[in-house]
Amino acid sequence: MLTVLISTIVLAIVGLALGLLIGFAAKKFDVEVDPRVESVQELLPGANCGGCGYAGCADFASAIIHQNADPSNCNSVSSEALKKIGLIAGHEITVRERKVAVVFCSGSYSHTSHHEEYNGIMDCRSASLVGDGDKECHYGCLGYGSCARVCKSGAIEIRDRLAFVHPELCIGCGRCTQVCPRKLIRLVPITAKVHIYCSSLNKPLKKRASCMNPCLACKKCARTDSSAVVIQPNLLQINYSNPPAPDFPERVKCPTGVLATAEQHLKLELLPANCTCGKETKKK
Amino acid sequence: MDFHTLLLVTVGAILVNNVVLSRILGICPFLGVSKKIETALGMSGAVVFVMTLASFVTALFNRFLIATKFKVNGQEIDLSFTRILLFIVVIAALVQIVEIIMKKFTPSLYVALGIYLPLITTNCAVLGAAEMNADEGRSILASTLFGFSTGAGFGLALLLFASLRERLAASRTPKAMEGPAIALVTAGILALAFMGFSGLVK
Amino acid sequence: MNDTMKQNEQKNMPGCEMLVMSTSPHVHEGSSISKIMMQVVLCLLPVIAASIWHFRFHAVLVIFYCSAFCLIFEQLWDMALHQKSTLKDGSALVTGLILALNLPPTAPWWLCMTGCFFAIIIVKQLFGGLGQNPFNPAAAARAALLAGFSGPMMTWTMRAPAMLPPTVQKAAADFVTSATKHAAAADFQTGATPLGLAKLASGSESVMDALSTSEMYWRYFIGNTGGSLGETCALAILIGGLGLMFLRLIKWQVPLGMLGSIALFTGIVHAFAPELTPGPVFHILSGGVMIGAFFMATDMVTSPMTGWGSLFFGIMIGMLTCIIRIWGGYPEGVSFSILFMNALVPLIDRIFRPHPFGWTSTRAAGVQMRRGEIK
Amino acid sequence: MSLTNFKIWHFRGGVHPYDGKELSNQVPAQYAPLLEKYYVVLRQNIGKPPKLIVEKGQHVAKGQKIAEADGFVSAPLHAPTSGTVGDVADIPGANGPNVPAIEIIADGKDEWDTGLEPIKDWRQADITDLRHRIAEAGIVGMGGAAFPCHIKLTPPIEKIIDTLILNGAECEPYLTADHRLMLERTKAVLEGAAIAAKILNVERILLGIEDNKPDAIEALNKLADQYGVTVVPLPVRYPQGGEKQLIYALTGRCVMTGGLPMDVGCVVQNVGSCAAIYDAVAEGHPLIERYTTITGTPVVNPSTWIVRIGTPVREALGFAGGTKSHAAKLIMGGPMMGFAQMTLDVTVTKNTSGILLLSAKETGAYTSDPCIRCGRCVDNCPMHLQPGSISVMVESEHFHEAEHLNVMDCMECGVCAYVCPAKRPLVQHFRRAKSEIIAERQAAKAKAAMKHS
Repeated sequence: MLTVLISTIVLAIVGLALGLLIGFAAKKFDVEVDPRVESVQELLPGANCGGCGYAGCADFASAIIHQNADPSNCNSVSSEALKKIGLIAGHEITVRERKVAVVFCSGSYSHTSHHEEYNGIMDCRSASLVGDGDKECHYGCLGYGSCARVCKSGAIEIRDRLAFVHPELCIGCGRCTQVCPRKLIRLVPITAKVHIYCSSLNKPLKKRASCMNPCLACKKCARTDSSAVVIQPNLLQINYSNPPAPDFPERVKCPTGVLATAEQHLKLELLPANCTCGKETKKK
Repeated sequence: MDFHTLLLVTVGAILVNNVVLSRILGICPFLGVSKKIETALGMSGAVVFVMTLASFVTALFNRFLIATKFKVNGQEIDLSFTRILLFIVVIAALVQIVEIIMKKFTPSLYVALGIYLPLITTNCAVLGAAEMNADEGRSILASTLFGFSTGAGFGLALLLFASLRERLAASRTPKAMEGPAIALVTAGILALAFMGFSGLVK
Repeated sequence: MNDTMKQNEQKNMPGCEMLVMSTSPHVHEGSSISKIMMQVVLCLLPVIAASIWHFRFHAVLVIFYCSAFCLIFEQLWDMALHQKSTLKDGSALVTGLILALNLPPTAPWWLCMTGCFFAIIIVKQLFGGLGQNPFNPAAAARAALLAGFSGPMMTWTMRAPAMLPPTVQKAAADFVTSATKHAAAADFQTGATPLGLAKLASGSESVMDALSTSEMYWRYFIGNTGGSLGETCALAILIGGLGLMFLRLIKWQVPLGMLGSIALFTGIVHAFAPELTPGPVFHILSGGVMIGAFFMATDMVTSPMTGWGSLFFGIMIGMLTCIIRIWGGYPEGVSFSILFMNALVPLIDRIFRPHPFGWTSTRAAGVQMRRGEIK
Repeated sequence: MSLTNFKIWHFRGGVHPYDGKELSNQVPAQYAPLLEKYYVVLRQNIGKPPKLIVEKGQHVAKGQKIAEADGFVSAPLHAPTSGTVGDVADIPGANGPNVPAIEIIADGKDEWDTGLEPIKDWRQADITDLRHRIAEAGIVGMGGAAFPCHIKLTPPIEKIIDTLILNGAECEPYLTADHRLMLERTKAVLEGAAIAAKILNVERILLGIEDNKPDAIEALNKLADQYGVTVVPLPVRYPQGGEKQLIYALTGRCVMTGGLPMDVGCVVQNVGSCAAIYDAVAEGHPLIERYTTITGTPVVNPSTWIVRIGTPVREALGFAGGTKSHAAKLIMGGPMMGFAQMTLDVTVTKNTSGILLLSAKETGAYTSDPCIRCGRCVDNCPMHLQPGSISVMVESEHFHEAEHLNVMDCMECGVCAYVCPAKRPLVQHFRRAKSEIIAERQAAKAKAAMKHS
C-alpha cells in the first residue's frame, strides 16, 4: 500500500514539475497562431488540388486570412462553405458559380487530316515542341492526354486522340487548363449545357480541309438566337454570360454538329474503317 | 568506462542493431518523413536531439529514483514497476518543449515536419532507447551515448531511405506499388543489407 | 522564263510521302539494351565455363535452373500485368546467370526458384522493372538466401583436388583441438571454403599462414577451391571482367576502387594483427570479391553514374567487405556490402554531381587573360 | 603563320558518328537555277522579326530590301530575285507550322538593284559604316542560330575582345556546305574575317577546321597569311563546332555557365557569315543566297548548291536530281541538331546549312524504354551534364530537380540521345524542361513586377 502511495506521489510530483516546465516554456517561446486559419481550412475541400494557385488547402486558408485571397478561387468549395468562410475571414465574398472544364475541339484522329508520323514522347506539351503535333489543325486537341494525367478526379477521357470531359465528374479545379499547350480547355459555368466544340481561328475553307467537325462560322446559330452566341472572326462561341437552353442544338441543327450538349459531344461517333465520307477532307 | 566499450555501444547502435532496420522501432516517422532528403535531415536532427536528451534524463531518473532502493517506515520501496510510466511522462514533456522551441526558432522546419514532430512522443524508438538503457544497466554516460548513437542510426536509416525514395518517386513503379507499398519493400531490402553487420558486436 | 525552270519542275518527290517527325538527333549509334545484355552474357561465358569445369554437372543444373526460373518469372509478371514481354531485353537472363554463379554447387531447385523469385519479382519488377530497381537483384537474392537458408547456402561439396591441402587441414585441426570451444568446427575437412576456415580459425596465426602460401594463391587463382559456382576461378572472372571493360560496359573505377581498398585495408590489418586475417592476396582471390567487383557492383542500374562516384562506391564496398569478413558474423560480406552501397547510390550521385562545362569562373579566366597567361 | 606548337585543348565528351561527307564533298557547288516563285519567311533571325515594307503587286529588284529591321536585335530581308511581290500568307516553316512568308514571283530578268555601294577600300573605311553595312545586308549567324551578325560585332564597351574565331569545323555529319565554301570562296571567307577583325579591332584571327577537310585546309593556308588568319586543324569530334567547345579547343578558355563568348574575349563567326560579310562590304550584295548541302542516301545526286533564300525544299531537292528511294525523314540542317520537317513545302532560310533526307535504316526510332543508368550520356556529354538523370526527372515532371541538374546549360547537341542504348528521346525531354523552366521564370518575374508596382 505504501509503495502505491509513494509511487503515486512521485509520479504526481514529476508530472507537476514537468507541467510547470512546459507551461513556462510555452509562455516564454509563445508564437501567435491565428485560430481562424484552422477553421477556414476545415471548410475547404482538403483535396490539395492546387487549383486556387496555392500550394494546398492549408496554404490557401492562410492566404485567405492574411493576404485577403479570394476564397472563391477554389472551384470545389460549396456556396454555404463560402459564406461561412466570408464570416470567419470578415471580408465580403461574392458567391461564384461552380465551373466545369470543356475541351473546345471535336477533331478526333479519324475526323481530322494528319500527314506525318510522330516519334517521340507521348505527352502533349512535349509533342507540341516538335513541329507542333501531327494533326493538320494547329488549334485542335493533340490527344496525347496530358490533361487526363493531371486530372485528379478522372473526369477526362481520351478517345481516338481527342480529350472529352465528363462534366458530372469534373470538380473544376482547372489543372487541365494549365497543362494544355493549345489552351483548348477553359472553365465555363456549370449551368451552360451547350458548347461550340471548336477553337480553330483558321479560315473556314482551311478548317474544312483539315477537320470534319469544325465551326465553319456559318452563323446559323446566331440567326437562331443572336444573344446565345458571341461572333468572332472565323469562329463562334457560346455566350457564357447568357447560356442557351439544352434544346438549343435541336433548334439550330448545326451543319457540322459542332454545336452540341456535353452528352451529344460525348457520343461523337467514330468513323467506321470503310467509311468514305471523310475521304475528300482527309486528302489534302 | 573504457573507450572500447563506448565504441562498441556506438557502432552497435548505429549499424548492428539499427533501431529502425534491425529492431523495427520508430517505423511511423521512418515512413512518414522520408519523402524528401531535407525534411528527413530535419527529422533526424530532431530525433537525435530528443533521443540524446531523453536518454540522459531518463538515465538520471533511473539511477536516482527508480533503481534506488529507499526505506520508508522500515519498508523497502521498489519503484521499478513505474519505470515505463515515468519514462513516458518525461519523454512526452521533453518533446513538448522541443516542439515549442522549434516553432519559435525554425518555423519552416516545424511546418515541414508537421504531425511527425509531436509523434516523436509516441516514437517507440525514444522509449525503446531509454528502456534498453535501463535493461542493460548502462551508466549515465553510456546511456547518453547510446541515445545519441541510436538517434544517429535512425538518422542514417532515414537519410538512406529518403534518398532512395526520392529516386523511387521519379521511377516507373507500378500503380499498385506506389507510395508506402514500395517504401516498405525498400525498407525490407535495406534491413537485409544491414543484416550483414550482424555479429560485428557480440 | 528559261528551260531550266521547267526542267526542274518536279513537283512530286517519290518516297517523301510519310515523313517522320521527331526531335534531333536523327541518327543513332546503334547500341541497344538487348545488345548490351548479350555482351554481358558473352563476358560471363568464361566464368560459366570455369564453373562447369570445376563443378561439372552440379554447375550445369544450377545455371539451368536459375536462368529458366528468372525467365519464367519475368514472363509471368509481364503476363500478369498485361504488358509487352520484356524477355528480349535480356536482363532477366543476366540476373539469372549471375545469381546462379553466386549459389553453391549443391543448391537444390527450390533454392534457385526462391532466389529467382526474390531477384526478379521483389527486387526488380515491384520497383517498375529494368532500370528502376535501386538494389542489385542478384546481390539482394544472395543476401536473402544467405539469411533465410544458411544451411543449404553454406554446404560445399567439391571434387578431390579442390579439397584443402593437408598442410592447411593440419594447421586447422591443431587450432581446433587447442581451442575446444570450436567443437562444431569438425566439418572443415569435408570442405569448408578458405574464407569459412579463416573466419572459424580467427586468432590462429598458423592457419592464416597456411592459407596464404603461394601454392594456395595459385589454387584460388585457377579456382581449385571450394565456394560458389562462379566465384572460385579468379582467372575466368578476370578474363570476363577485362572483356566488360574493353566493351566499355562497366566503369573501371568500381573494380579498381574495390580491389584496391580491400588490398590496402587487409594489408594494414594483416601487418598489425597477422593472427586475425590472412594477407591481401588471399582476400582478393577468395570468395565473391572478384565476381562482385567485376559483375555485381558494376551493374549499371545500381551503381553511380559518374567516375568519381564510382570510385568512392568501389572503395566503400571494399572497406565494408573487409569489416564484415574480419569482424562480422558472416564469413563473406560482398553481397551485403554491395546491397548497402546500392542504398547509398542516390546520395553518391547527389554528392559527386559533375560540374557543367564552363563551371570554372570566368573571372579567373578573365584575370589570367588580361595578365597574358592564356594566349 | 606557322602551325607548329599551336596548342589545342581537347574538350571532354563528344562522339564520332558516321559523317557521310563523302557523299557530297567532292562535288563542286553549283548555282541553283532560277525558280518561278520564292517564299521568303519573315522570321529568319533570333530576336524580333523584321517589318514588311513592300506591298502586294509591287515590283522589286534582286537584292532590294523587302522587310526592314525592327529594333536592334533584328535583321532585314531582301528579294531573292527581281519580280513582283505576291501574297503574304502563312506557310509551314522550318521551326513552326504557320509562319508568315512573302511570296516573290520572279520576272526572269534577275536584275540587281541593292542600293548598296561596294566599299572596295574597306581597310580605310569607317568602322561604323562597315557595321551599318553588315546590318543593312541582313547577315545573321549562318551556322544555325541565326543571331544577327552586327550585334556580335558590336560588343559592349567594357568587354575586352582579343580573338576572332572563325567556325569552319562543320562537325555535323553529312553537311559539306562550309567545306565547299572554304574551298571555293577562300578569299571571300578570309577577307570577310579580316573585315570583322577590323570592326572588332582584334589582331588574332583563328580559324578552327576539322582535319577531315585537307583540301580546304590547304587552300586556306595558301591565303591565310595575307589576311593574318591562323588556320587550326582540329580533330574530328562532334560537337567540335559547338561555340563553347570551339573556343575551348582554340584558346583553352571556358565560357561560364550562362555566359557569352565575349565574356572570355572571343567572338565566333561562322565562315559562311564571313563570306556574306565580304559580299556585303566589297560587292555590295545583301544576303540572298547561301551554300546549302542537299544530301542523304535517298537523294540522286548529293551535292552542294548555292540556293536563294526562299527556295521551297521541294524544288531544292529537284536540283539534286530528286529522290531515288524511300525517305523516312526530311531534315533542315544536320542530322544531330537539325529540325525534322513534316512537308516539302518548307523553304530555305538564312541558316539552312543543309537539306538532308535520311532513310528509315539510318534514323533511329525513339522508344519509351526506361533509363538503365549506363552512364554513357554522362561520359559523352560535352557540357558535362547528367542527361539520363535529367530526363528521368523531366519524365516524372520534377522540373526543379532538372534545373538543379543544370538542364539550362544543355545546348541540345544530341550526343546523349545518339549514344543512349535505350534510345530515349532525351533532347525532347530537355526542350520540355527548358520551356517549362523559362515559363516559370517569366511567371515569377511577372509576379515580382506586379508586387513591385
